[in-house]
Amino acid sequence: MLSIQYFASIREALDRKEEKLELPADVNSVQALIDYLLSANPHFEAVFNEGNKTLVAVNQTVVDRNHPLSENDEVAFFPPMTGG
Amino acid sequence: MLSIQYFASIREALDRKEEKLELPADVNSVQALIDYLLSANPHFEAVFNEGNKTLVAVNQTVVDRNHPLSENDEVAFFPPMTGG
Amino acid sequence: MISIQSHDFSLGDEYAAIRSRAGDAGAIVTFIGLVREIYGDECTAGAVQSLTLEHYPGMTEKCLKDIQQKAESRWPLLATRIIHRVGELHSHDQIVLVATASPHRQAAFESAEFIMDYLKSEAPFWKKQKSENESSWIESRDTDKAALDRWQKP
Amino acid sequence: MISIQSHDFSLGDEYAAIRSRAGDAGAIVTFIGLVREIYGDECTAGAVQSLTLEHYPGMTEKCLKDIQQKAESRWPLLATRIIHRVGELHSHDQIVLVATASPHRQAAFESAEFIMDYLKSEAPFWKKQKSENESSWIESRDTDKAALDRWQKP
Repeated sequence: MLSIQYFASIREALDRKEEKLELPADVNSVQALIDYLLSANPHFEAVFNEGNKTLVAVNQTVVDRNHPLSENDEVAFFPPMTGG
Repeated sequence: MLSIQYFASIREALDRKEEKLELPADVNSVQALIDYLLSANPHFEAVFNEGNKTLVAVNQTVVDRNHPLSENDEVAFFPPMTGG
Repeated sequence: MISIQSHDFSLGDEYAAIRSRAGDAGAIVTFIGLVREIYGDECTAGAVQSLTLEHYPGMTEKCLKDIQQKAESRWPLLATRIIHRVGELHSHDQIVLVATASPHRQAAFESAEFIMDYLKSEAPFWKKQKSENESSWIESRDTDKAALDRWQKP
Repeated sequence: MISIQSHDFSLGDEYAAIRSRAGDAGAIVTFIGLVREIYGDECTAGAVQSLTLEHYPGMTEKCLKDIQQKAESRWPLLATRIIHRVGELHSHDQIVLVATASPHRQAAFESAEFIMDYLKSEAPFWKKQKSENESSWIESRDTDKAALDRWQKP
Protein backbone atom coordinates (compact mmCIF):
# COMPACT_ATOMS: atom_id res chain seq x y z
CA MET A 1 0.00 0.00 0.00
CA LEU A 2 1.47 3.34 -1.10
CA SER A 3 0.94 6.28 1.25
CA ILE A 4 0.67 9.78 -0.23
CA GLN A 5 0.75 13.02 1.77
CA TYR A 6 0.06 16.57 0.59
CA PHE A 7 1.30 19.73 2.29
CA ALA A 8 0.68 23.47 2.40
CA SER A 9 -0.77 25.07 -0.77
CA ILE A 10 -1.01 21.66 -2.46
CA ARG A 11 -2.96 20.18 0.43
CA GLU A 12 -5.34 23.12 0.16
CA ALA A 13 -5.60 23.05 -3.65
CA LEU A 14 -6.46 19.34 -3.65
CA ASP A 15 -8.44 19.53 -0.43
CA ARG A 16 -6.81 16.37 0.81
CA LYS A 17 -4.13 15.65 3.39
CA GLU A 18 -3.28 12.05 2.68
CA GLU A 19 -4.42 8.92 0.95
CA LYS A 20 -3.52 5.25 0.65
CA LEU A 21 -3.22 3.69 -2.76
CA GLU A 22 -2.85 0.16 -4.03
CA LEU A 23 -0.08 0.65 -6.58
CA PRO A 24 -1.00 -0.56 -10.12
CA ALA A 25 1.74 -2.78 -11.57
CA ASP A 26 2.84 -0.29 -14.24
CA VAL A 27 3.18 2.63 -11.77
CA ASN A 28 6.86 2.15 -10.96
CA SER A 29 8.18 5.71 -10.84
CA VAL A 30 7.21 9.10 -9.46
CA GLN A 31 6.34 10.29 -12.98
CA ALA A 32 4.13 7.24 -13.53
CA LEU A 33 2.36 7.98 -10.24
CA ILE A 34 1.79 11.60 -11.28
CA ASP A 35 0.37 10.43 -14.64
CA TYR A 36 -1.86 7.99 -12.81
CA LEU A 37 -3.13 10.66 -10.38
CA LEU A 38 -3.74 13.08 -13.28
CA SER A 39 -5.79 10.50 -15.18
CA ALA A 40 -7.91 9.88 -12.08
CA ASN A 41 -8.43 13.52 -11.17
CA PRO A 42 -8.01 16.50 -13.56
CA HIS A 43 -7.69 18.80 -10.54
CA PHE A 44 -4.13 17.58 -10.19
CA GLU A 45 -3.18 19.37 -13.42
CA ALA A 46 -2.80 22.70 -11.60
CA VAL A 47 -0.51 21.11 -9.04
CA PHE A 48 1.77 19.28 -11.42
CA ASN A 49 2.26 21.78 -14.23
CA GLU A 50 5.80 23.07 -14.49
CA GLY A 51 5.14 26.59 -13.25
CA ASN A 52 4.01 25.20 -9.94
CA LYS A 53 7.45 23.88 -8.95
CA THR A 54 5.86 21.08 -6.92
CA LEU A 55 8.43 18.96 -5.12
CA VAL A 56 8.15 15.29 -4.36
CA ALA A 57 9.70 13.27 -1.54
CA VAL A 58 9.89 9.51 -1.41
CA ASN A 59 10.46 8.09 2.07
CA GLN A 60 11.14 11.61 3.36
CA THR A 61 13.88 12.46 0.86
CA VAL A 62 13.33 14.90 -2.01
CA VAL A 63 13.79 13.08 -5.33
CA ASP A 64 13.29 13.83 -9.01
CA ARG A 65 10.41 12.47 -11.05
CA ASN A 66 12.40 9.55 -12.46
CA HIS A 67 12.78 8.08 -9.00
CA PRO A 68 11.49 4.47 -8.81
CA LEU A 69 8.54 3.61 -6.55
CA SER A 70 7.95 0.47 -4.50
CA GLU A 71 4.66 -0.58 -3.04
CA ASN A 72 5.21 0.48 0.58
CA ASP A 73 6.81 3.83 -0.15
CA GLU A 74 5.80 7.05 1.59
CA VAL A 75 5.31 9.73 -1.07
CA ALA A 76 4.73 13.42 -0.37
CA PHE A 77 3.96 16.37 -2.64
CA PHE A 78 4.63 19.93 -1.49
CA PRO A 79 5.64 23.40 -2.70
CA PRO A 80 9.20 24.76 -2.26
CA MET A 81 10.02 25.07 1.44
CA THR A 82 9.86 28.39 3.29
CA GLY A 83 11.27 27.59 6.72
CA GLY A 84 13.51 29.55 9.01
CA MET B 1 52.54 69.87 26.82
CA LEU B 2 52.59 66.57 24.89
CA SER B 3 51.11 63.57 26.67
CA ILE B 4 52.50 60.11 25.91
CA GLN B 5 50.94 56.82 26.98
CA TYR B 6 52.34 53.31 26.74
CA PHE B 7 50.28 50.11 26.73
CA ALA B 8 50.63 46.37 27.22
CA SER B 9 54.03 44.82 26.38
CA ILE B 10 55.47 48.27 25.62
CA ARG B 11 54.35 49.65 28.97
CA GLU B 12 56.07 46.69 30.62
CA ALA B 13 59.25 46.88 28.49
CA LEU B 14 59.71 50.57 29.25
CA ASP B 15 58.36 50.28 32.79
CA ARG B 16 56.35 53.44 32.32
CA LYS B 17 52.66 54.12 31.79
CA GLU B 18 52.63 57.75 30.75
CA GLU B 19 54.68 60.91 30.68
CA LYS B 20 54.30 64.59 29.87
CA LEU B 21 56.80 66.22 27.58
CA GLU B 22 57.53 69.80 26.58
CA LEU B 23 57.85 69.38 22.83
CA PRO B 24 61.19 70.65 21.42
CA ALA B 25 60.64 72.94 18.43
CA ASP B 26 62.09 70.52 15.88
CA VAL B 27 59.97 67.56 17.04
CA ASN B 28 57.08 68.06 14.65
CA SER B 29 56.25 64.52 13.57
CA VAL B 30 55.80 61.07 15.10
CA GLN B 31 59.11 59.95 13.62
CA ALA B 32 60.85 63.00 15.09
CA LEU B 33 59.35 62.16 18.50
CA ILE B 34 60.58 58.57 18.22
CA ASP B 35 64.09 59.79 17.33
CA TYR B 36 63.96 62.18 20.28
CA LEU B 37 62.86 59.44 22.68
CA LEU B 38 65.56 57.09 21.37
CA SER B 39 68.29 59.69 21.88
CA ALA B 40 67.10 60.25 25.46
CA ASN B 41 66.75 56.56 26.35
CA PRO B 42 68.44 53.66 24.50
CA HIS B 43 65.87 51.28 26.02
CA PHE B 44 63.41 52.51 23.44
CA GLU B 45 65.41 50.82 20.69
CA ALA B 46 63.79 47.44 21.44
CA VAL B 47 60.34 48.98 21.22
CA PHE B 48 60.81 50.88 17.99
CA ASN B 49 62.75 48.46 15.86
CA GLU B 50 60.85 47.22 12.86
CA GLY B 51 60.31 43.66 14.06
CA ASN B 52 58.34 44.98 17.00
CA LYS B 53 55.44 46.29 14.91
CA THR B 54 54.79 49.02 17.46
CA LEU B 55 51.76 51.12 16.57
CA VAL B 56 51.27 54.78 17.33
CA ALA B 57 48.06 56.72 17.89
CA VAL B 58 47.79 60.49 17.91
CA ASN B 59 44.69 61.84 19.62
CA GLN B 60 43.30 58.29 19.79
CA THR B 61 43.61 57.51 16.08
CA VAL B 62 46.25 55.14 14.69
CA VAL B 63 48.57 57.05 12.34
CA ASP B 64 51.79 56.39 10.47
CA ARG B 65 55.16 57.76 11.52
CA ASN B 66 55.00 60.73 9.15
CA HIS B 67 52.01 62.13 11.01
CA PRO B 68 52.59 65.73 12.24
CA LEU B 69 52.59 66.52 15.96
CA SER B 70 51.29 69.59 17.76
CA GLU B 71 52.14 70.58 21.29
CA ASN B 72 48.95 69.42 23.03
CA ASP B 73 48.59 66.11 21.25
CA GLU B 74 47.89 62.84 23.04
CA VAL B 75 50.33 60.24 21.73
CA ALA B 76 50.18 56.51 22.52
CA PHE B 77 52.50 53.62 21.70
CA PHE B 78 51.23 50.05 21.79
CA PRO B 79 51.64 46.61 20.17
CA PRO B 80 49.11 45.28 17.60
CA MET B 81 45.70 44.88 19.20
CA THR B 82 44.37 41.52 20.38
CA GLY B 83 40.80 42.22 21.38
CA GLY B 84 37.63 40.22 20.95
CA MET C 1 20.10 18.87 19.76
CA ILE C 2 16.96 19.50 17.74
CA SER C 3 13.42 20.51 18.72
CA ILE C 4 10.31 21.14 16.67
CA GLN C 5 7.74 22.67 18.96
CA SER C 6 4.76 25.00 19.09
CA HIS C 7 5.77 26.66 22.37
CA ASP C 8 8.22 29.52 22.69
CA PHE C 9 11.85 29.22 23.79
CA SER C 10 14.21 31.23 25.99
CA LEU C 11 17.51 32.28 24.44
CA GLY C 12 19.00 32.74 27.91
CA ASP C 13 18.18 29.15 28.89
CA GLU C 14 19.32 27.70 25.57
CA TYR C 15 22.57 29.63 25.70
CA ALA C 16 23.29 28.43 29.24
CA ALA C 17 22.68 24.84 28.09
CA ILE C 18 24.88 25.01 24.98
CA ARG C 19 27.61 26.83 26.90
CA SER C 20 27.75 24.08 29.51
CA ARG C 21 27.75 21.37 26.81
CA ALA C 22 30.38 23.08 24.67
CA GLY C 23 33.47 22.43 26.79
CA ASP C 24 36.39 24.62 25.71
CA ALA C 25 34.48 26.82 23.26
CA GLY C 26 35.96 30.16 22.26
CA ALA C 27 32.92 31.33 20.31
CA ILE C 28 29.17 30.84 20.49
CA VAL C 29 26.93 32.28 17.77
CA THR C 30 23.16 32.38 18.08
CA PHE C 31 20.63 33.30 15.41
CA ILE C 32 17.01 34.08 16.24
CA GLY C 33 14.43 34.50 13.50
CA LEU C 34 11.40 36.65 14.36
CA VAL C 35 8.00 37.22 12.75
CA ARG C 36 8.03 40.57 10.98
CA GLU C 37 5.02 42.87 10.74
CA ILE C 38 5.25 42.78 6.98
CA TYR C 39 6.37 39.39 5.78
CA GLY C 40 7.44 37.80 2.53
CA ASP C 41 6.69 39.98 -0.47
CA GLU C 42 6.84 43.48 0.95
CA CYS C 43 4.74 44.87 -1.91
CA THR C 44 1.54 43.20 -0.78
CA ALA C 45 -0.07 45.78 1.43
CA GLY C 46 -1.45 45.21 4.90
CA ALA C 47 0.27 44.20 8.07
CA VAL C 48 0.39 40.50 8.83
CA GLN C 49 -2.09 39.38 11.50
CA SER C 50 -0.59 35.96 11.95
CA LEU C 51 1.82 33.48 10.45
CA THR C 52 1.05 29.77 10.48
CA LEU C 53 3.89 27.30 10.14
CA GLU C 54 3.11 23.86 8.75
CA HIS C 55 5.69 21.08 8.57
CA TYR C 56 6.09 17.45 7.52
CA PRO C 57 6.49 15.48 10.76
CA GLY C 58 9.14 12.84 10.41
CA MET C 59 10.85 14.35 7.41
CA THR C 60 11.48 17.59 9.32
CA GLU C 61 13.42 15.81 12.07
CA LYS C 62 15.32 13.80 9.43
CA CYS C 63 16.29 16.98 7.53
CA LEU C 64 17.36 18.86 10.64
CA LYS C 65 19.55 15.98 11.81
CA ASP C 66 21.04 15.84 8.34
CA ILE C 67 21.71 19.60 8.31
CA GLN C 68 23.32 19.39 11.74
CA GLN C 69 25.57 16.50 10.69
CA LYS C 70 26.61 18.32 7.52
CA ALA C 71 27.63 21.33 9.62
CA GLU C 72 29.50 19.17 12.13
CA SER C 73 31.47 17.44 9.40
CA ARG C 74 32.42 20.77 7.84
CA TRP C 75 33.39 22.87 10.87
CA PRO C 76 35.00 22.03 14.24
CA LEU C 77 31.81 22.34 16.31
CA LEU C 78 31.56 21.55 20.01
CA ALA C 79 27.77 21.81 20.23
CA THR C 80 24.82 22.86 18.09
CA ARG C 81 21.20 23.62 18.89
CA ILE C 82 18.24 24.01 16.53
CA ILE C 83 14.71 24.94 17.60
CA HIS C 84 12.00 25.54 15.00
CA ARG C 85 8.49 26.49 16.02
CA VAL C 86 5.34 25.39 14.19
CA GLY C 87 1.71 26.47 14.45
CA GLU C 88 0.27 29.97 14.65
CA LEU C 89 2.63 32.84 15.44
CA HIS C 90 2.26 36.62 15.61
CA SER C 91 4.35 39.74 14.98
CA HIS C 92 7.64 39.77 16.89
CA ASP C 93 7.28 36.13 17.97
CA GLN C 94 10.40 34.00 17.84
CA ILE C 95 10.31 31.42 15.01
CA VAL C 96 13.68 29.76 14.97
CA LEU C 97 16.87 29.45 16.99
CA VAL C 98 20.20 28.20 15.71
CA ALA C 99 23.20 28.16 18.04
CA THR C 100 26.69 26.87 17.33
CA ALA C 101 29.73 26.59 19.60
CA SER C 102 33.26 26.24 18.27
CA PRO C 103 36.85 26.88 19.31
CA HIS C 104 37.00 29.57 16.61
CA ARG C 105 34.74 32.48 15.75
CA GLN C 106 34.68 32.05 11.98
CA ALA C 107 33.57 28.42 12.28
CA ALA C 108 30.80 29.42 14.69
CA PHE C 109 29.58 32.20 12.38
CA GLU C 110 29.76 30.19 9.16
CA SER C 111 28.12 27.07 10.54
CA ALA C 112 25.18 29.03 12.01
CA GLU C 113 24.67 30.79 8.68
CA PHE C 114 24.97 27.50 6.81
CA ILE C 115 22.34 25.83 9.01
CA MET C 116 19.98 28.79 8.55
CA ASP C 117 20.42 28.72 4.77
CA TYR C 118 19.53 25.03 4.75
CA LEU C 119 16.53 25.58 7.03
CA LYS C 120 15.18 28.22 4.65
CA SER C 121 15.22 26.04 1.53
CA GLU C 122 15.68 22.37 2.42
CA ALA C 123 13.68 21.65 5.55
CA PRO C 124 9.96 20.91 5.01
CA PHE C 125 8.40 23.99 6.60
CA TRP C 126 5.81 26.22 4.94
CA LYS C 127 4.55 29.60 6.07
CA LYS C 128 1.08 30.99 5.53
CA GLN C 129 0.39 34.61 6.35
CA LYS C 130 -2.95 36.04 7.30
CA SER C 131 -3.54 39.75 6.70
CA GLU C 132 -6.70 41.73 7.35
CA ASN C 133 -8.17 40.84 3.98
CA GLU C 134 -6.58 37.65 2.84
CA SER C 135 -4.42 34.70 3.67
CA SER C 136 -1.70 33.40 1.38
CA TRP C 137 1.19 31.00 1.36
CA ILE C 138 4.58 32.71 1.39
CA GLU C 139 6.53 31.87 -1.74
CA SER C 140 10.08 30.65 -1.67
CA ARG C 141 12.61 33.25 -2.72
CA ASP C 142 15.41 32.95 -5.23
CA THR C 143 17.70 34.80 -2.82
CA ASP C 144 17.27 31.96 -0.31
CA LYS C 145 18.16 29.41 -2.96
CA ALA C 146 21.20 31.50 -3.93
CA ALA C 147 22.24 31.76 -0.28
CA LEU C 148 22.20 27.98 -0.10
CA ASP C 149 24.05 27.49 -3.38
CA ARG C 150 27.12 29.39 -2.24
CA TRP C 151 27.95 26.57 0.22
CA GLN C 152 28.22 24.12 -2.68
CA LYS C 153 31.18 25.92 -4.22
CA PRO C 154 34.43 23.96 -4.01
CA MET D 1 24.97 50.74 22.60
CA ILE D 2 28.50 50.12 23.83
CA SER D 3 29.91 49.04 27.20
CA ILE D 4 33.44 48.43 28.39
CA GLN D 5 33.24 46.82 31.79
CA SER D 6 34.99 44.48 34.18
CA HIS D 7 31.78 42.74 35.36
CA ASP D 8 30.07 39.89 33.54
CA PHE D 9 26.96 40.21 31.36
CA SER D 10 23.80 38.17 30.81
CA LEU D 11 23.02 37.19 27.22
CA GLY D 12 19.37 36.68 28.14
CA ASP D 13 19.06 40.23 29.48
CA GLU D 14 20.98 41.77 26.58
CA TYR D 15 18.91 39.87 24.04
CA ALA D 16 15.65 41.01 25.67
CA ALA D 17 16.88 44.61 25.53
CA ILE D 18 17.99 44.55 21.89
CA ARG D 19 14.83 42.71 20.87
CA SER D 20 12.65 45.41 22.41
CA ARG D 21 14.76 48.17 20.84
CA ALA D 22 14.85 46.55 17.39
CA GLY D 23 11.27 47.17 16.26
CA ASP D 24 10.38 45.04 13.25
CA ALA D 25 13.50 42.87 13.20
CA GLY D 26 13.43 39.57 11.36
CA ALA D 27 16.84 38.41 12.53
CA ILE D 28 19.00 38.85 15.61
CA VAL D 29 22.53 37.44 15.68
CA THR D 30 24.59 37.29 18.85
CA PHE D 31 28.26 36.42 19.19
CA ILE D 32 29.84 35.58 22.54
CA GLY D 33 33.59 35.19 22.90
CA LEU D 34 34.79 33.00 25.76
CA VAL D 35 38.15 32.44 27.45
CA ARG D 36 39.57 29.14 26.27
CA GLU D 37 41.61 26.81 28.43
CA ILE D 38 44.45 27.01 25.95
CA TYR D 39 44.67 30.44 24.41
CA GLY D 40 46.56 32.11 21.60
CA ASP D 41 49.39 29.96 20.32
CA GLU D 42 48.20 26.44 21.00
CA CYS D 43 51.76 25.08 20.88
CA THR D 44 52.81 26.70 24.13
CA ALA D 45 52.07 24.06 26.69
CA GLY D 46 50.18 24.54 29.92
CA ALA D 47 46.61 25.51 30.58
CA VAL D 48 45.92 29.19 31.01
CA GLN D 49 45.32 30.21 34.63
CA SER D 50 44.00 33.63 33.78
CA LEU D 51 43.71 36.18 31.01
CA THR D 52 44.11 39.87 31.74
CA LEU D 53 42.61 42.38 29.33
CA GLU D 54 44.13 45.84 29.16
CA HIS D 55 42.67 48.65 27.08
CA TYR D 56 43.20 52.32 26.21
CA PRO D 57 40.36 54.19 27.92
CA GLY D 58 38.96 56.88 25.66
CA MET D 59 40.32 55.45 22.43
CA THR D 60 38.47 52.17 23.05
CA GLU D 61 35.08 53.90 23.25
CA LYS D 62 35.96 55.99 20.16
CA CYS D 63 36.93 52.87 18.17
CA LEU D 64 33.85 50.93 19.19
CA LYS D 65 31.54 53.80 18.22
CA ASP D 66 33.37 54.04 14.93
CA ILE D 67 33.04 50.29 14.29
CA GLN D 68 29.34 50.44 15.14
CA GLN D 69 28.76 53.37 12.77
CA LYS D 70 30.67 51.63 9.98
CA ALA D 71 28.41 48.59 10.37
CA GLU D 72 25.25 50.72 10.50
CA SER D 73 26.18 52.52 7.30
CA ARG D 74 26.87 49.25 5.52
CA TRP D 75 23.91 47.09 6.56
CA PRO D 76 20.27 47.86 7.40
CA LEU D 77 20.59 47.48 11.17
CA LEU D 78 17.80 48.18 13.65
CA ALA D 79 19.95 47.88 16.78
CA THR D 80 23.46 46.84 17.76
CA ARG D 81 25.07 46.02 21.10
CA ILE D 82 28.73 45.65 21.97
CA ILE D 83 30.07 44.66 25.41
CA HIS D 84 33.78 44.09 25.94
CA ARG D 85 35.14 43.08 29.30
CA VAL D 86 38.49 44.20 30.71
CA GLY D 87 40.52 43.08 33.72
CA GLU D 88 41.28 39.56 34.90
CA LEU D 89 39.25 36.70 33.45
CA HIS D 90 39.41 32.91 33.76
CA SER D 91 38.65 29.83 31.64
CA HIS D 92 35.12 29.79 30.23
CA ASP D 93 34.45 33.40 31.25
CA GLN D 94 32.62 35.57 28.76
CA ILE D 95 34.90 38.20 27.15
CA VAL D 96 32.83 39.89 24.50
CA LEU D 97 29.27 40.18 23.21
CA VAL D 98 28.23 41.50 19.83
CA ALA D 99 24.54 41.52 18.89
CA THR D 100 22.95 42.86 15.72
CA ALA D 101 19.30 43.12 14.72
CA SER D 102 18.19 43.55 11.12
CA PRO D 103 15.17 42.92 8.92
CA HIS D 104 17.24 40.29 7.08
CA ARG D 105 19.34 37.39 8.28
CA GLN D 106 22.34 37.90 6.02
CA ALA D 107 22.76 41.52 7.17
CA ALA D 108 22.55 40.42 10.81
CA PHE D 109 25.16 37.69 10.28
CA GLU D 110 27.56 39.76 8.21
CA SER D 111 27.45 42.85 10.44
CA ALA D 112 28.10 40.82 13.60
CA GLU D 113 31.06 39.12 11.92
CA PHE D 114 32.32 42.47 10.62
CA ILE D 115 32.19 44.06 14.09
CA MET D 116 34.02 41.08 15.60
CA ASP D 117 36.74 41.24 12.94
CA TYR D 118 37.26 44.91 13.73
CA LEU D 119 37.30 44.29 17.47
CA LYS D 120 40.04 41.70 17.02
CA SER D 121 42.45 43.94 15.12
CA GLU D 122 41.42 47.60 15.41
CA ALA D 123 40.16 48.23 18.91
CA PRO D 124 42.86 48.94 21.53
CA PHE D 125 42.60 45.82 23.67
CA TRP D 126 45.52 43.61 24.65
CA LYS D 127 45.45 40.18 26.25
CA LYS D 128 48.02 38.77 28.63
CA GLN D 129 47.83 35.14 29.62
CA LYS D 130 49.14 33.66 32.81
CA SER D 131 50.00 29.95 32.83
CA GLU D 132 51.43 27.92 35.68
CA ASN D 133 54.99 28.87 34.82
CA GLU D 134 54.88 32.12 32.93
CA SER D 135 52.88 35.06 31.78
CA SER D 136 53.01 36.44 28.25
CA TRP D 137 51.24 38.89 25.99
CA ILE D 138 49.17 37.20 23.30
CA GLU D 139 50.42 38.12 19.85
CA SER D 140 48.17 39.38 17.12
CA ARG D 141 47.50 36.81 14.42
CA ASP D 142 47.78 37.20 10.68
CA THR D 143 44.49 35.31 10.31
CA ASP D 144 42.72 38.08 12.24
CA LYS D 145 44.25 40.71 9.97
CA ALA D 146 43.19 38.67 6.94
CA ALA D 147 39.66 38.33 8.34
CA LEU D 148 39.49 42.10 8.56
CA ASP D 149 40.95 42.68 5.10
CA ARG D 150 38.17 40.79 3.35
CA TRP D 151 35.69 43.57 4.26
CA GLN D 152 37.79 46.08 2.31
CA LYS D 153 37.21 44.32 -1.00
CA PRO D 154 35.02 46.31 -3.39
